[in-house]
Amino acid sequence: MGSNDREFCTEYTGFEMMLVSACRQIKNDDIVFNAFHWPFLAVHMAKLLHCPDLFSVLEVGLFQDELAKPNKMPYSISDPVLVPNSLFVGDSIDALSILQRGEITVALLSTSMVDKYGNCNTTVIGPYEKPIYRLPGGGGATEIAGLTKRLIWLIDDHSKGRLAKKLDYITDPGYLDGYDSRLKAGYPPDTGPDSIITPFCIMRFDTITKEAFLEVLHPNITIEQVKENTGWDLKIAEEVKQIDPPPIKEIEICRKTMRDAIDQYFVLKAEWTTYLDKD
Amino acid sequence: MGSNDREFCTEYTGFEMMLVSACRQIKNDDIVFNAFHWPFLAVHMAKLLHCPDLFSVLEVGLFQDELAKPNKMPYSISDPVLVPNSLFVGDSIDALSILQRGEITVALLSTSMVDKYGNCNTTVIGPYEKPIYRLPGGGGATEIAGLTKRLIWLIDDHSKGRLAKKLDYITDPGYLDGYDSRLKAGYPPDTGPDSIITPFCIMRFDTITKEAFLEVLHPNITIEQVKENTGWDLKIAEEVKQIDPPPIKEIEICRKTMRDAIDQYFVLKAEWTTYLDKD
Amino acid sequence: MSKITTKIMSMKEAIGKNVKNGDLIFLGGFGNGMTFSAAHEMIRQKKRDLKVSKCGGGILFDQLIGAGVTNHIITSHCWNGTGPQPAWNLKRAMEEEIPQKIIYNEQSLFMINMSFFAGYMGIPFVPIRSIVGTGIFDHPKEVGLKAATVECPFTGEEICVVPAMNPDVGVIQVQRADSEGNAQMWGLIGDTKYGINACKKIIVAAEEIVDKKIIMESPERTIVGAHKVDAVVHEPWGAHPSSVQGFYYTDLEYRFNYAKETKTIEDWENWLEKWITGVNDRQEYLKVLGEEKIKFLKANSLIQGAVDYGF
Amino acid sequence: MSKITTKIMSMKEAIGKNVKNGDLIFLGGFGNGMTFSAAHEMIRQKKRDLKVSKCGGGILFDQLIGAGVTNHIITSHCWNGTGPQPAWNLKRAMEEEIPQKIIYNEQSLFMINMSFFAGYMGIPFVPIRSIVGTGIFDHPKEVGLKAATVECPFTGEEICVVPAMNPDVGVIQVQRADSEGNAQMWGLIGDTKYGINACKKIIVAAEEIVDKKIIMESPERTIVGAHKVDAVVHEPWGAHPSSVQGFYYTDLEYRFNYAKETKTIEDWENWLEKWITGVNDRQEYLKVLGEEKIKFLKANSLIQGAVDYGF
Repeated sequence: MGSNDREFCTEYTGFEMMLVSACRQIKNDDIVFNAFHWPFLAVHMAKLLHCPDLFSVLEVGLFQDELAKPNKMPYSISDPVLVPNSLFVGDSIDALSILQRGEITVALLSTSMVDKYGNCNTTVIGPYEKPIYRLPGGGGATEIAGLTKRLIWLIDDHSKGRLAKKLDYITDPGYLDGYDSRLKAGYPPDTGPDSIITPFCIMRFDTITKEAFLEVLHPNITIEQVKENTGWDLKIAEEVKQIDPPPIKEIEICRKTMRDAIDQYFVLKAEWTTYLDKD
Repeated sequence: MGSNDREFCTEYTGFEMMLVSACRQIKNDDIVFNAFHWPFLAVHMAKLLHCPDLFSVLEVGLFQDELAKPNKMPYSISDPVLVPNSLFVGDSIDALSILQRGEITVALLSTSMVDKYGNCNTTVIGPYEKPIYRLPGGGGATEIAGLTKRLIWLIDDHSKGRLAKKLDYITDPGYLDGYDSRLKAGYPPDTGPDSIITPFCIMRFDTITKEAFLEVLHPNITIEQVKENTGWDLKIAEEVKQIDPPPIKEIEICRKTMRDAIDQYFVLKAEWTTYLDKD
Repeated sequence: MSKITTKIMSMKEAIGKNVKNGDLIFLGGFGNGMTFSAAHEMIRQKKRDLKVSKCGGGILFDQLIGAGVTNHIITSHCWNGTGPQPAWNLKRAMEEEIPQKIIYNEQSLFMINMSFFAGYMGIPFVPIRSIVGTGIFDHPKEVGLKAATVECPFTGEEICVVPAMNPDVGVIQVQRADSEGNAQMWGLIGDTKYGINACKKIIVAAEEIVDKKIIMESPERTIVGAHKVDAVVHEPWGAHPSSVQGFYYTDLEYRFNYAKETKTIEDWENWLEKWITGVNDRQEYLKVLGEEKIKFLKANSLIQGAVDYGF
Repeated sequence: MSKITTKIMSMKEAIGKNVKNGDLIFLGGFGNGMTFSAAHEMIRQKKRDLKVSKCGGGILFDQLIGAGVTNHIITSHCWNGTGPQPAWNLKRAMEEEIPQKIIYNEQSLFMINMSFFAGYMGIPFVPIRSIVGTGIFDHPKEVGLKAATVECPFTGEEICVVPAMNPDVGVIQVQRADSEGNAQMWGLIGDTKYGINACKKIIVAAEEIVDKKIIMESPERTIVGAHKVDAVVHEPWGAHPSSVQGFYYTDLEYRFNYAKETKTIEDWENWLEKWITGVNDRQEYLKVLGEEKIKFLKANSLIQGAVDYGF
């Protein structure tokens, strides 16, 4: 690896830091369920950085263990570019069976709103039948959340609206009401949310109460900042770890990935792409 | 068609007559579930005689609507010759789903023992755990019997042992205990045995009691002969029809089919093949 | 329907003959082979009160909703997949009842797939290990029991089960079919095989009509058999702006612009006129799309996958 | 098992490492791709008390029974498919407890397929519409609850359900695999895809070991993925006397003779010595079979089924 492995990047956006933190959670021997939308970027980065053989499964019904060639960011889980670059192409039930058999070790999901037990809402704000805002719905995220061993939530905006005290609807199951309520609902015992990653931090879940707590601060972020922008009274780890700024190498790959995504019509907010054109 | 359509054959075996009667039950617009072992022959004959477009489904997971080319008798349901001659090749669940969705209009099955309600035993004589004779078991016949609209049993030897008063085991469901017992067991209402065809005759089932009765006598067979060789007190239709000897054309196709089967190691008893080498 | 009668007809005829107001419709394709041409014909024929089921809705549902064709959607996701950006007609219908109040029968992806699978298998339900504890399990109440739990007689565990779905009419857009309706699809199929076989009536739209011999060259690619098919439509580019493997790529620009061009009702009405009600059929639609875009989207050929079928 | 470690090994090693006495085994292949080579190796290694599951048993089961390897078979049919003629070792075991008493857990074809499917799906049971009222529903009693009925919460009907099966070890004989275990099979698959994926450990025997690029040329033909595979055996002709599409045809003469040559215990013991215990591996078996027969059985090539995967 080049010298920039150890050189830290000083200018980067929170969105970039979120992606970097996210991609680090993936290991080369993971079997990852790869999902639209930011997870695509994080998994792509992981493949380029430290997981060249990553085995990934997509809900449309395929699996692969290397980057799509031509090295193009698929615009979605159903991009035809994926087909001649996969080891298996079947149907959605094939993909979901891998999940339901308990073979998926890790998945990342980007979501609209998460609560302290790692439940998510991508369906509706307000009553289901008469919404204030209608959202897209869960797709396969419900199953991915229900059946993955290590589930990682990505929230691209750390705010009280997104890390919410109460959800109007649960689209994707986290630990439901905490403690053993997820287990009692019949979800496999070795599954559930592992962390929530935002531009500010990484939260993990208490092994008993199943409540999220702050574990890792991203560079230059304070505990106060996190607490103020979280919709519930966030618990804090005894020793919160503050990580270093990302190495240049990681940020370079991150920006390359973001550019590839923009080419495929991914919509990235202006404040996330501040440094993209400067490289 | 040639002149031999109207010329009757005078010398033929009971096995041949059974096959001829069986193949006549199949119509060109039927969707037939084609099964090993004598049904293969009857369906093959039907395709050659009057069902050129017959749509047939095999339990290994394929369907086709014409004769396999090269025009070879498949030695079994899993003959690889079938694959490049089929319109669909999938798996057993695909085939069985067609059956379970209620799309199969007719099926023929050869069996070891049938009772008066059209139940069959191909499993065991004597107790299940400690048999006097162990038989092969049902394979897909259980489902074919359970889910086909018109089910036709073929018994190659009309005797009290084969048309039995009581079965030690039901492998394939007919009308169970008669009347509405099949319906009560949950089988679809429009399904069930249509007939039993033997070298001697065709039996059909009473619409109320669901008991088999003699309806059609094969040429030169008497009611007494049938009754004496049936294991239960066989009921007789008010007007039993005695059919003509088969046209030469049908017997020719039948013998060609039998020869093709022998080439593929089908085991035909000597008394069935008496006239085979004379043609 | 007998396989002897000719089934080849126009999309206009296929939709006209087979789709009745109030029917439960299945539309095939998960990102690929989406049945846009069929959906547009339903809009032109002013079909009403359709219940429409499809694993992922996207802008196809958005158009059916905006045009007032459907008042009940059954899906796991409905948004503009490109971006993603909102599906504005869906939002207007749900938030403001424009053009009408609709029921969004929200499913999870696995749930809807297994419902089609149960329909495919001819069984009343199938167990799944997800959705308990989520809103999907029982909202909206208007549609009755969406899922339930039963006690497994073998393990004693309480497990979620989802009911079979058997739509009245299904439509798929495939690479090729023969004139009797044996239809082949390859690439990303999603829920299409199980969904279409669960349907009572079936319309096959194909990029190419081929001889039966071609079907028999790789019989594993057949997803529905002639014995079930009611209409066969030769409809090249029928899935635009989605993709068909080996034929054309997704029109990302068009889909991206769709979100911008349908944000207000006025915008949507213009869009509807331009692309759907203002054209008579797919041929005219393609003229609006233009030769340059068609050339741009056309797939580069990559012919492979032959194996030895010898015996 | 990690996909990095090399998995290529001999059949001797694969069976030795992965099959324990008492295991529940799945053997793939419905007429085609039957795992004879693997079964013969289990016999040579004197495995005992195996429970063996397979949709149709045939002479493969007959050999495992005769050699005393299995005392419990789970299948829908066990006879010599050619003819058909009896499977004599099965008859001796059932009727005379020679070489030992065995349990024949009789299934219907749909039942065993759906049991594997439930195992594949990771669910505890699946409904089926057959077997109620037959002996299959509850015999033999020794194995406990074989099937049950539950009330459908949606329709109210009472429907039969069959339990999931998840064998300890599965073996398949396929056309080709890569060295990591991505395995492809085409032609008649029967229950193989669902059965093998339901297994906890997996041995893939392949006619050819190919580069991963070949796998990716027609990814729909993959039936099991490397992430689940424990051993990959390069085993040409491993399915003889059954067929492998594109490689060799069924040896009908051999199977026909098998029934004649195994009718008595003495005959069977001679047969066992000649074809199984008297040879060390598949290579030596093929020498006994002889070049002439091999030439006769070799498939005529019929390469087809390429389609356009372009985008």
